[in-house]
Amino acid sequence: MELQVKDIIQWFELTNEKIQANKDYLTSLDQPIGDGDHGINMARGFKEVVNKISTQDYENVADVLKDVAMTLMSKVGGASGPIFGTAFLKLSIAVKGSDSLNFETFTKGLEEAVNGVKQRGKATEGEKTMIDVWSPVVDYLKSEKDFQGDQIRKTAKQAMENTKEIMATKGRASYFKEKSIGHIDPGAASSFYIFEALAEVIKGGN
Amino acid sequence: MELQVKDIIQWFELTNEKIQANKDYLTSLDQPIGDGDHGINMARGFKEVVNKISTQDYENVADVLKDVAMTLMSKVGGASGPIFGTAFLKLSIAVKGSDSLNFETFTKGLEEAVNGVKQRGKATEGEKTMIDVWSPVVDYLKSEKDFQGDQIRKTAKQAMENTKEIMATKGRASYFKEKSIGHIDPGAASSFYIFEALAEVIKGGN
Amino acid sequence: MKKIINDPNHVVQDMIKGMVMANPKTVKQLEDTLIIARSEAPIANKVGLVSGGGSGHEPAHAGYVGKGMLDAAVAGEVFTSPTPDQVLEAIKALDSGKGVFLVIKNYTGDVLNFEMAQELAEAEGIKVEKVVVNDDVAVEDSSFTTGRRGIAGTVFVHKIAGAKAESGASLEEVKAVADRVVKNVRSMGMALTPCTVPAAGRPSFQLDENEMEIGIGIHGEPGIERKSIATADEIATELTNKVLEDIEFSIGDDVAVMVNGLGSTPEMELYILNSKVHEILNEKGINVYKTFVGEYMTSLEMAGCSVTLLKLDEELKVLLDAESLAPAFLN
Amino acid sequence: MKKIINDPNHVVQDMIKGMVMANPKTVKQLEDTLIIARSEAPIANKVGLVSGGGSGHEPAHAGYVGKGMLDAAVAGEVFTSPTPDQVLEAIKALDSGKGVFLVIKNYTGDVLNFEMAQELAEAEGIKVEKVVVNDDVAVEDSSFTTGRRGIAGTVFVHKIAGAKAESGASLEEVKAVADRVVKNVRSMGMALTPCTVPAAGRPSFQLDENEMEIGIGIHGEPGIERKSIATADEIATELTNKVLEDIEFSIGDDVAVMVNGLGSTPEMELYILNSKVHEILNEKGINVYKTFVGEYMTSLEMAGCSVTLLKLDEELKVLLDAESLAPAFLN
Ligand SMILES: Nc1ncnc2c1ncn2[C@@H]1O[C@H](COP(=O)(O)OP(=O)(O)O)[C@@H](O)[C@H]1O
Ligand SMILES: Nc1ncnc2c1ncn2[C@@H]1O[C@H](COP(=O)(O)OP(=O)(O)O)[C@@H](O)[C@H]1O
Ligand SMILES: [Mg+2]
Ligand SMILES: [Mg+2]
Ligand SMILES: [Mg+2]
Ligand SMILES: [Mg+2]
Repeated sequence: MELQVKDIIQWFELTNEKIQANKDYLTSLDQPIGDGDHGINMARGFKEVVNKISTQDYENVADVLKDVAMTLMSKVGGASGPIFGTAFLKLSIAVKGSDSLNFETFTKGLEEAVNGVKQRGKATEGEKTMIDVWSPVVDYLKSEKDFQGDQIRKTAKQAMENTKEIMATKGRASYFKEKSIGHIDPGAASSFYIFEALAEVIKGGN
Repeated sequence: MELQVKDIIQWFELTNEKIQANKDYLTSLDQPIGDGDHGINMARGFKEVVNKISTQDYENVADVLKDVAMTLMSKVGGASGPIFGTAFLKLSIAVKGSDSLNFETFTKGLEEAVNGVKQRGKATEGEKTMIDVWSPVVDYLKSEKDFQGDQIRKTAKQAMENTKEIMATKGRASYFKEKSIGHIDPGAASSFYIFEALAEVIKGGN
Repeated sequence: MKKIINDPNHVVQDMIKGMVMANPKTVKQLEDTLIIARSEAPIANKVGLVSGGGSGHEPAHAGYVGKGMLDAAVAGEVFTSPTPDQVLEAIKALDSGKGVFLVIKNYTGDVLNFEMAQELAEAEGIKVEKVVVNDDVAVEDSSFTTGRRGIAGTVFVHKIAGAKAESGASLEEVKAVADRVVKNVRSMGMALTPCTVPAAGRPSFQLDENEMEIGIGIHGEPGIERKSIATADEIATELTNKVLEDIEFSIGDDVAVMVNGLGSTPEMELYILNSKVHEILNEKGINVYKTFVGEYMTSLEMAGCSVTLLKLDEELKVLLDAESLAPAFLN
Repeated sequence: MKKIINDPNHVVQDMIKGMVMANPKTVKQLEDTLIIARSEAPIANKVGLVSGGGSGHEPAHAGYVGKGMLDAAVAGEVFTSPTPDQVLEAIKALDSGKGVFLVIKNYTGDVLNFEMAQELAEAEGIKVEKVVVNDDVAVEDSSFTTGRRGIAGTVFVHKIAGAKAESGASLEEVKAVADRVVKNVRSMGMALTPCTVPAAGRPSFQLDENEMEIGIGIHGEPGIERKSIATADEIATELTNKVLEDIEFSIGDDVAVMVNGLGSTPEMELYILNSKVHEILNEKGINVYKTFVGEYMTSLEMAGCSVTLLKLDEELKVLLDAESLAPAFLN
C-alpha cells in the first residue's frame, strides 16, 4: 500500500483522539520523573494539528507533514514541541515531492526524522526518551518490505514498555537512576499512540 | 480566713499549673472564634509570673499582685495581657497597705479589678469575654460573708459555661452572632482556672 | 505542621535576627527587644513613625521600616500584639522631640497595648499621637475587636504617613494625613486554606476541598460566609463590589489598588484577580492611579487574597509616589 | 485543587493581562503573544535582553522586565517552555541593531525552543547571543536536562546582564558578564509540599506529613533525597554546605546571598533560614555583600526554599547595585 494525503490526515486525527483520551495518563507519567505537563502539552498541540490540517486542501503528503510539524512546534512548547516538531519536519523534508508515500520512502523518511531528533536534542538511544520508541520502529521497518500495521504497533508498544526498565546512564547521578526505573517515559508513551494510530490507518488501508 | 503572701503565691502557682495543663485546650477554644493563640499567650505569661514571684521575698500581698500584673502585662501581649494585667494591677492597688487579705478587702479589690477591666477594654457584661466570669464571681462574693472555695469554683464554672450561650449583641453582625454561639470564650475559661486555683488555696487554708 | 523553623516558641526572635542580617545597613534591632528600627533612628527634627503588631503578617511590619516609611516596627508573638513595654521602648528610641506617631491595626489587643504604651510615654513627657486603621469592610464588629478590623490598607497608611513625616511635617500634620488615608481606604479578603500558628501546631480552622471563606481576617478569624469556591472573576467581583459599596466613588476618581496575597497564593493568581478588579473599576469610570500586586500583609501560609482601594487626592498621590527605601516597599 | 483562577487552560493569558494592567506605564504585551516587553522597546543603541520560560515561577520572568533588567519576558504555559515563534517575536521586537541576548534556564525544553528561535532570528540577520544558566548543584543531570538545572540564580543573571546592557555595552560584553555570573553562581533547594499545575488538577508528587525533599527542582522534579523534616538550621546548613562544596571560596570573598521562597513558605521562615546561612558564611570568613530574602523564582504554591550564593568581583558588585526599575527587583 501507499499512504495518501487522506491517510496521513487520518493518521493525525487518530493520534489526536488517542492523545486526548490519554491526556491525564500521559500527564501522570510525567509527574514522577518530569514536571507533570506532558499530556497537557500533547493534547494542546494535537488538537491544533487537527484543527489546522482538517480545514486545508493538500496536494501532497509533505505539505500535511510540514503543517503538522509547524503546528507542534508553535503550540506545544517544552521539550516535546521541538522534538516532535523536528521529527515531522524532517519526515516532511525527506518525502518532499512524493504525493503518496510508499513503504521505502516512508522508512527512509522516518530514519531521517530520528536522526533529526537526535541532533536537535543531543540525545541518543538508551536515554529514556521518545527516541527509544522511534528508533526501534525504524529498525523494524528497515527489516521489512511493506507496511504491516500489527507489527508496527507491537514494536512500538514493546519499545514503550522497555523504557520502564531503562535507567539513566552516563552523567546521571545514581539516585536518579533508581528513581526513573519502573516508569514509562511520557514521550515514549505518546510516541506509541502515534505509531498505534499509524497502524490503524495501515490496517484500514489494507 | 485571711489570704497571706504565701497564699497569694500559691494561688498563682496553682493557676500556672492549670494553665500549662490546659494550654492546648485554651488555644483550641480560641481557634473557632478568635485567632488561636490564647493558650500559648497565657502559658507564656503565667510561666513568667511564677518565675518572678517564686524568687522574690514579699512583705505584703499588694507587691505580689503588682508583680503578677506587670509580668502579665509585659509577657502576654494580645488582648489578654493588658486585660489580666489590668485586673491584677487594680486588685493590687485596692489592697495596698494590707499585709494579708481579709474577705471584705479582697471582694472590694476584685470589684475594682472588674471596673478597671471594663474601662480598659471598653467592654461590659454579656459580650462574651472574661468579664462574664469575673463579674458573676464578684456578685457572688458580695452576697457572702467569708471565703468559700467550693462556691467560688462553682460560680466561676457556671459563668464560664454560660459564655457558651452568649451571642454577640449590639453592633455585631448576625452571621457572627450565630458563629460564636456554642463556644466557650477562651478568656472566660482561663479566668475559671484562676478562680479554681483560688478556691483550692482557700480550701487548703480553711 | 510543616515549617522551616527551629523552635516553635522562638520563631519571632529567630526571624528578627535574620531580618537584621539581611539589611544590616538600613536597620538595627533595639537591644533586648523585638523592635526593628532604622539604623539612623532617632532622626533629628522628624516625627517618629512606629507600627507593629503580632508577627505572621510579614513583610508587615518590619519590612516597611526604612527611609520614607516607618522608623520602627514592634513585633509581637505570632498573631499576638506586642506588650506595652516593648512599644514604649520603640517610642523612646525614636523620639527626637518632635513626637511619635503610632499606626495601630484595629484589634483589641493592639489597641490596648499601644494605648498603654502611649499613656506611659506621655507620662514621660513624649508627645504621642495615633491612628487606628480599620479598613476591613467584611465585618462591622468582629469577635475580638470593636469596630472594623485593620488589614492590608494599613500598608498605605505606613507609606503615606511615612512620606509625610519624612518631609519634616509636624505630629499634627502626620496625624491629619494618616486620618485621611484611613477615611479613604477599604479592603476585603477571602481565604482558600487556613494557616497554622507555629506554637499551636495545627491549623486554625478547616475548609473543605471545594470551600472558600469570604471576608476572613488576617488571623483566620471568621468572615461573612463560607461557600463553594468560585472563579477568580467572581471572587474579584464580590470583593471589589463590597469595597465599592462602602465608600463613595465618583466617575473620574483616582484610586490606588492593592491586590494582596495572604501567603501561599501564587502571584499568578493575584494577577488574574487584578485583571478583573481593573475591569470593574474601568466600567465604573474609576481611574486606577497605581496598582500594587503581591504579598503586603500576609497571614502565615494561608491561601487567599484581599483587595484594597484607596481613594486619592492630590496630596495623597504625591506622598504615595514619594521615595521609600523600606525593603518591602521600594519606591 | 484550590486556586483563584477562571479557566485552568487560560491561566497564562489571564495572568499576562493582569500584569500589564498593574504596570501600564512600564510594560506592554506584544500583540497576539504572551510576551511582556518594556513599553519603550526597542531601545536604540542598547542590546535587547530576553528571558522567559514556563509560567508558574512568578515573579520570574515578567516581573524582571524594566529599566536595568530584562527588555522582554516570554511566557510559556505552566512549567512548559514557550515556543520558538514566540521567542522569535520577542527577539524581533527588541532588536535595535545592537543584537539581542537570551538568558535561558537549563531545561531541555527551554534550550531547544530558544535555540530554534535564535537560528530563525540569525537567518533574518539579527545578531543573537545566549547564556544557559545552570546554578542548581543538586543534580548533575536531571531527568529532562543535560547538565545542571537553572533555578533562582537566574535572577542574578537578569540583574547583572541587564545592568550591563543598560550601560550601553556591546552584545559580546553582555555575554561576557553573563557568563561570569553563571560561572560564579550556585543554588540548592528543598521542598516541604508539592504544587499543582492548574491544567493537571492534582499535585505533582506526594510528601508525607513529616517528609521533605532535598535538592528539588522548580517544577517539582525529583531531588537528591527524601527524608524526615529537619530544623531550619539543619536545612540551612545542608543547602549552604552543598553550594559551598561546589565552588571555591576564599576567606574575604564577597558574596550575594539569595534566600528564595518557592511559593507558600512564609517570609518569617525564610528569615529564620537566612540567619543560619549568614552564620555559616561568617564562620568561614566569607563576606556577605548583599542579601535578598523573598520570592524570586517560585514553583506555584510549593512550600520550600532555595539558597543561592553568587561570588562577586568589583564589576559584578557595581552592576548588582545599579538601578533597576523592574517591579520585582526595584533597586
Ligand atoms: N533531548 C531529548 N531528545 C528526545 N526526546 C526528549 C528529549 N528531552 C525530552 N524528550 C522527550 O520529551 C518528553 C517530555 O515532554 P514534555 O513533558 O512535554 O516537555 P518538558 O520535559 O519540557 O516538560 C520526555 O518524556 C522525552 O520523551
Ligand atoms: N475588650 C475586652 N474586655 C475584656 N476581655 C477581653 C476583651 N477583648 C478580649 N478579651 C478577652 O481576651 C480573650 C482573648 O485573649 P487572647 O486570645 O490571648 O488575645 P487576642 O484576642 O489578642 O488573640 C477573649 O477570650 C476575652 O475573654
Ligand atoms: Mg513535562
Ligand atoms: Mg487570641
Ligand atoms: Mg492574638
Ligand atoms: Mg514542562
